[in-house]
Amino acid sequence: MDLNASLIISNILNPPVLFFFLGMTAVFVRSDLEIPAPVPKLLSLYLLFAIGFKGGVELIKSGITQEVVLTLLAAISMACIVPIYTFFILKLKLDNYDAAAIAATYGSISAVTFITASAFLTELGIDFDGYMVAALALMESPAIIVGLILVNLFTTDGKRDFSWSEVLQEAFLNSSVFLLVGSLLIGVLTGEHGWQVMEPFAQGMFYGVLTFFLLDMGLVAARRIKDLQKTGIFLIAFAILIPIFNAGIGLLIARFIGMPQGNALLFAVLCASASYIAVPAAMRMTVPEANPSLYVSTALAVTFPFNIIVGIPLYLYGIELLWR
Amino acid sequence: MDLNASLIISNILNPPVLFFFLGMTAVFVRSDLEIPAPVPKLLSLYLLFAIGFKGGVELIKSGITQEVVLTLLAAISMACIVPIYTFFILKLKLDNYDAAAIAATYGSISAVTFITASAFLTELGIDFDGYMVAALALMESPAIIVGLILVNLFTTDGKRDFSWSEVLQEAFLNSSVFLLVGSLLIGVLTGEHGWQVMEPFAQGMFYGVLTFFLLDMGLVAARRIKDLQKTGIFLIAFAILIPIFNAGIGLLIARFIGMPQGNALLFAVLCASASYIAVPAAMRMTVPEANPSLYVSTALAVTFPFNIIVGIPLYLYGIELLWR
Amino acid sequence: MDLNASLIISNILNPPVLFFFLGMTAVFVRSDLEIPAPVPKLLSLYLLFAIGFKGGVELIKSGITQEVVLTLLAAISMACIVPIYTFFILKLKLDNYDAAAIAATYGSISAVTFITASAFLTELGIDFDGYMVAALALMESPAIIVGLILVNLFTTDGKRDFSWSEVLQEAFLNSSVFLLVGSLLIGVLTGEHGWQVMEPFAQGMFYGVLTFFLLDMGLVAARRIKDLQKTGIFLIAFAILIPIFNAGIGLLIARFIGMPQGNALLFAVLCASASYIAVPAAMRMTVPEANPSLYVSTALAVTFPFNIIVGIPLYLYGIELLWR
Amino acid sequence: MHIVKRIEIIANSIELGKILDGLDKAGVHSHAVIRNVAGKGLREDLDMTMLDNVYIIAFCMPELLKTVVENIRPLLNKFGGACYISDSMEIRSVRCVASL
Amino acid sequence: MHIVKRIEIIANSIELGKILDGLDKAGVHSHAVIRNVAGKGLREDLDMTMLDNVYIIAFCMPELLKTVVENIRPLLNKFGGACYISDSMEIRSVRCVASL
Amino acid sequence: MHIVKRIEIIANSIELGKILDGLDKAGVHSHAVIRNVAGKGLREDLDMTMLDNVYIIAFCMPELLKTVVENIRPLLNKFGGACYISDSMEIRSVRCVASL
Ligand SMILES: Nc1ncnc2c1ncn2[C@@H]1O[C@H](COP(=O)(O)O)[C@@H](O)[C@H]1O
Ligand SMILES: Nc1ncnc2c1ncn2[C@@H]1O[C@H](COP(=O)(O)O)[C@@H](O)[C@H]1O
Ligand SMILES: Nc1ncnc2c1ncn2[C@@H]1O[C@H](COP(=O)(O)O)[C@@H](O)[C@H]1O
Ligand code: NA
Ligand code: NA
Ligand code: NA
Repeated sequence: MDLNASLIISNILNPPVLFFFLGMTAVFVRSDLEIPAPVPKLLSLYLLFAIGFKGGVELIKSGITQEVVLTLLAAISMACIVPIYTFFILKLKLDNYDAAAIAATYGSISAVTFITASAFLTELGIDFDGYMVAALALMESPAIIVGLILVNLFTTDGKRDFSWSEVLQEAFLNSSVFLLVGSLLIGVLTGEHGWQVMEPFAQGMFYGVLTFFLLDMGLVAARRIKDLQKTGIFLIAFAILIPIFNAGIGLLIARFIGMPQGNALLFAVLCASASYIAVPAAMRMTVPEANPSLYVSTALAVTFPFNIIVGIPLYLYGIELLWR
Repeated sequence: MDLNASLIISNILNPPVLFFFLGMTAVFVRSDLEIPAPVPKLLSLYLLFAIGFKGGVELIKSGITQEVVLTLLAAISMACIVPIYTFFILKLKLDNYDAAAIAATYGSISAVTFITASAFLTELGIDFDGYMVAALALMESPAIIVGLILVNLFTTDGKRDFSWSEVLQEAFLNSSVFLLVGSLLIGVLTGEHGWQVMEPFAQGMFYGVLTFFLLDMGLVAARRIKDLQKTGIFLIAFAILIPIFNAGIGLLIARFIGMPQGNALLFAVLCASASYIAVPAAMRMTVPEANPSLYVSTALAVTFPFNIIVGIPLYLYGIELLWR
Repeated sequence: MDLNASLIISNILNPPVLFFFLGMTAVFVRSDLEIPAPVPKLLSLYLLFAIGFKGGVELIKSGITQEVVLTLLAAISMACIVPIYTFFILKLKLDNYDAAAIAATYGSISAVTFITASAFLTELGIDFDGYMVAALALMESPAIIVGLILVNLFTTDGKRDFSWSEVLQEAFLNSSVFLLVGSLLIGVLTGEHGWQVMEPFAQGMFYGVLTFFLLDMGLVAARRIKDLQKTGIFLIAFAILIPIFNAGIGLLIARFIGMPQGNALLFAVLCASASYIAVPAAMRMTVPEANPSLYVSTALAVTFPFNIIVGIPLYLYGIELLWR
Repeated sequence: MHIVKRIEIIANSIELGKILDGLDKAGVHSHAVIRNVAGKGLREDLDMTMLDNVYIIAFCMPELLKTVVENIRPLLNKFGGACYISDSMEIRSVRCVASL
Repeated sequence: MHIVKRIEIIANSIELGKILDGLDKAGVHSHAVIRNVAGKGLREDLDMTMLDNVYIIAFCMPELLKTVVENIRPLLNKFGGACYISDSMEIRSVRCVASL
Repeated sequence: MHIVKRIEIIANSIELGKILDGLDKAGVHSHAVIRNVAGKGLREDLDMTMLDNVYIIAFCMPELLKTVVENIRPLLNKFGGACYISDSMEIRSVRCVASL
């Protein structure tokens, strides 16, 4: 556990994570610090663009190998399987609607957690491949579909005749997925040449923008914490244990298909993280019976901070044990 | 034509142009991607500042030579002549008000097209001079005045007693012209010394900000495309052919006064581009009889994309033929 | 005085100061140039973050020496003493409420003036220490408390029973102080290692962002200038002479405790500058009898431009005389 | 001056396109949209830093009101959102530069 | 449709938290907030580039009005700010995806 | 509480200065301005990403209304824009920290 603790500390002593704490502190001491709208939106557009573009440039360098295909298959599988077993765990305590919505939330991913993990790897000097961004993009949407299928199978209220075309549109063309995939493709098309002109913007600013964005996420997450009183101890425990469990499964798969360590960490983080933007929006539309405060608060105020602070170094420690 | 096609492709495979396409695609597939206000305004302020400041720094390095004076004279002349002959072409199909407003729009320039062309030149390693920014600034406003004179000459409604002082104010002190000229002067005053401290901001970010701005322009232009149904085929043909014609005349003048190739391309692009911000605002105020959807949609949804995608490499091809 | 004039000119020929002029000019010629909200807020958050973070990184490098402690003590002392003697000067012409509010304003500091001075020093190649940022943070709040004590001592309206806890909250946890101190602490915690990854953002952008922010400050200050008619000649003279006086005292103290020249300039600038954000907000809340237009206009439309344009080089000239 | 109805709609920005279409179909072709609106409604809300609300204002002829309500009400049921109607008076203005 | 009161408050953003608390305590749990509002009031104002106003809109049952006013009025006295009440009608909407 | 008129103006931001001057001359010295308002009016509009609208709200004494309308109407004719009047009630507040 020694190594683990030192990893946690070296993670915590990163500017992005510390600014996340600073944001939370601002809320707790009732400072009037805030990042005015629409700045957080702009920062998240930038982060998606930068990670997507860089991923594309690196994907074209590495090419589409068997390793790439295996990784992407693993990603899609996890995005489909996680919501299913999560659903049955949640059904122990919650009704079908809430269980399905939370399951979809945890089956999907949090891009910011992924980006924070990639910054952590860069700082430790551990390599990872550009195609992990493609895995990120592929894992965002399937859980929405799986969640809806679960609701349809396990509830019998007949009149749920929402339009699937609209749901698919929300799932695959929401702005995050669209910008990420678009930037990835443009990265693939322009390659090294495009990267050179974009580098000062797409790379130089990256760490700083992430820091500012996490400052805002700290403010947002802390404001959500009072909602946790209503969610109850079961969901709070769930929101900490299921990421560890999902990351564990992710690591085993990663080991099995022989991913390099950097990729394995990112994959584990994708499995462990939960969506607090795209999936909640889709669930609110399609499963209005579920209570949004349950799925948003757990994902945003528990799982997100947990992954950012403890999860990322913990999963890396797991890798050091497993890959030995 | 072989070379031309390869130029077009190398232009299209640039990140800024590809992100312009991405923006258009987002509208066509109905993604909810958007760059929230007031971010586009901030990006355009940055671009004007960066291009102006850099131009000023380079202007002071090169000094005011005969070449500079000739180029600026050519710029002013084209800004005055283009609206006149364009007016008579347009009168074939349109009434005097619409003809004058559209003529003024095409006599003025689009700074973003200019900036995209300059990024294209930088990438191809073709030099151009800082004083071209002065040409840009000089070509923005005259067409507004010429357009108003045309309306006054060709319509006889007597009571058009708007205040010239207000018009001149709008023409020469609107925020684009003001910031561009101001930054140019400050560049001249601070020279190389000022450039050194500003470089990471004014140069390093430039390409990335342009990319984001063109993403937004793609969104904006695509939303305008449905307006084209109302404009009719004459205006759409006009919006593609007149830029080529204007660029051709620009190139002949450039060749005649011996501009270097980089400057010639920028000059052609200035002649070919049409204003969709400053002039429409001024026309709406002074020629309210004209229909804004005609002049905004053609300039924004046809001429702008045409220049960005096909025009710039096409004019460069023309240069390669003429300068041989 | 020769040297002095050349310093003033080299200060004026800096991009940030010239863009401040450009902003003022835009208002005077009635251009519609504006930096849209909330961009100025974002820029100021960035500047506070950058200056705080860099200060923290340098503080940890230098360590907490006797020099540091002496400087910080001097800073706190000046923040407490300035409002007291300023109050008695102001009482000559104003009532107790206005005198106390203005005294608090001039006892506190303007972070932007400090930042501009630090950019000026960087350009001249004069070193200064990171702990000056700590001095900046320490000098922002005490004047608010002193101002309130003065009001309580010199007015006898009994019913002034505002909550001190709220006042202390406003004074020490307002977003500027909070972000500055937070960034400083994070800089201390992450040290050189954190600096490396943040540098392109925290250092590379710094000068450019400052330039844009001063452009906006020019717009804001110029719009305030018409308010000066109401303030009267006494306050205008006060707003120019008291900064020089305060800077003089600051320089004597700095010389006495042996500060290096760079630090001495920053200390003088802190003494000379007046708050136009934090203190006015606090005064409006706690001393509503005072007229905000008096303290905001003098600080923003007279003292701020004076310090930016003439003050900074003037105080540096003073240092060259005193430190000889 | 003549009497119009003010329609105010607060809704999630994802719905914006559909609401404007709904207004348009009901014959209300003019509107103004304010973005980046924060809010708290009856339902526990998504985080508004991420998914912001829009505030839509449209002034229309009283006789269009019924159709508007029929078009908008089902949309609001989806993501939540609120719609309010009140009375107002329009200052008619005919564009005419000459009169300036 | 039924009758509600529209409460409009324009105030300095520093006061926002307290005003929303005041509304909440008075039983008005829903609201919308528009930020970055510039303005000029009766009193000479701080510079609004730095300290912006917020515009708060809340629709509530008429019977809550008295408590709201009692809660809000003292807050506005502090930094300045204004509060206005008018009549409006609510279009009731029950969330129900099936009806889409 | 006493009765006031709410004036709402939606116009292009280029006109803002002149409209505020017009209000001021008519005796309406207080207002609030919301920027970055998107919109669609009767006339085909310029692109609102570039030239955004502003939404101006001013509450004033009923007797000032006539002058306001006379001052504002010609301005709206220029770039387009709309002006609406409705009734409201003001909650008078006297600034007084002691009562907090
Ligand atoms: N009574 C109300 N007054 C003001 N805004 C409201 C009201 N009800 C709902 N809203 C706004 O509409 C959004 C959606 O409301 P809801 O559907 O109740 O969650 C909220 O976030 C509020 O901004
Ligand atoms: N009559 C009014 N109409 C519109 N906005 C107002 C009015 N009175 C005050 N405000 C707004 O409320 C803020 C504070 O007002 P005051 O307390 O009068 O300084 C101002 O900055 C305005 O934006
Ligand atoms: N009936 C209306 N309801 C709401 N906003 C309007 C209305 N009419 C005009 N506007 C706004 O005022 C702006 C200018 O309108 P117009 O002069 O009709 O082009 C539009 O962009 C709209 O934002
Ligand atoms: Na997951
Ligand atoms: Na042209
Ligand atoms: Na001071």
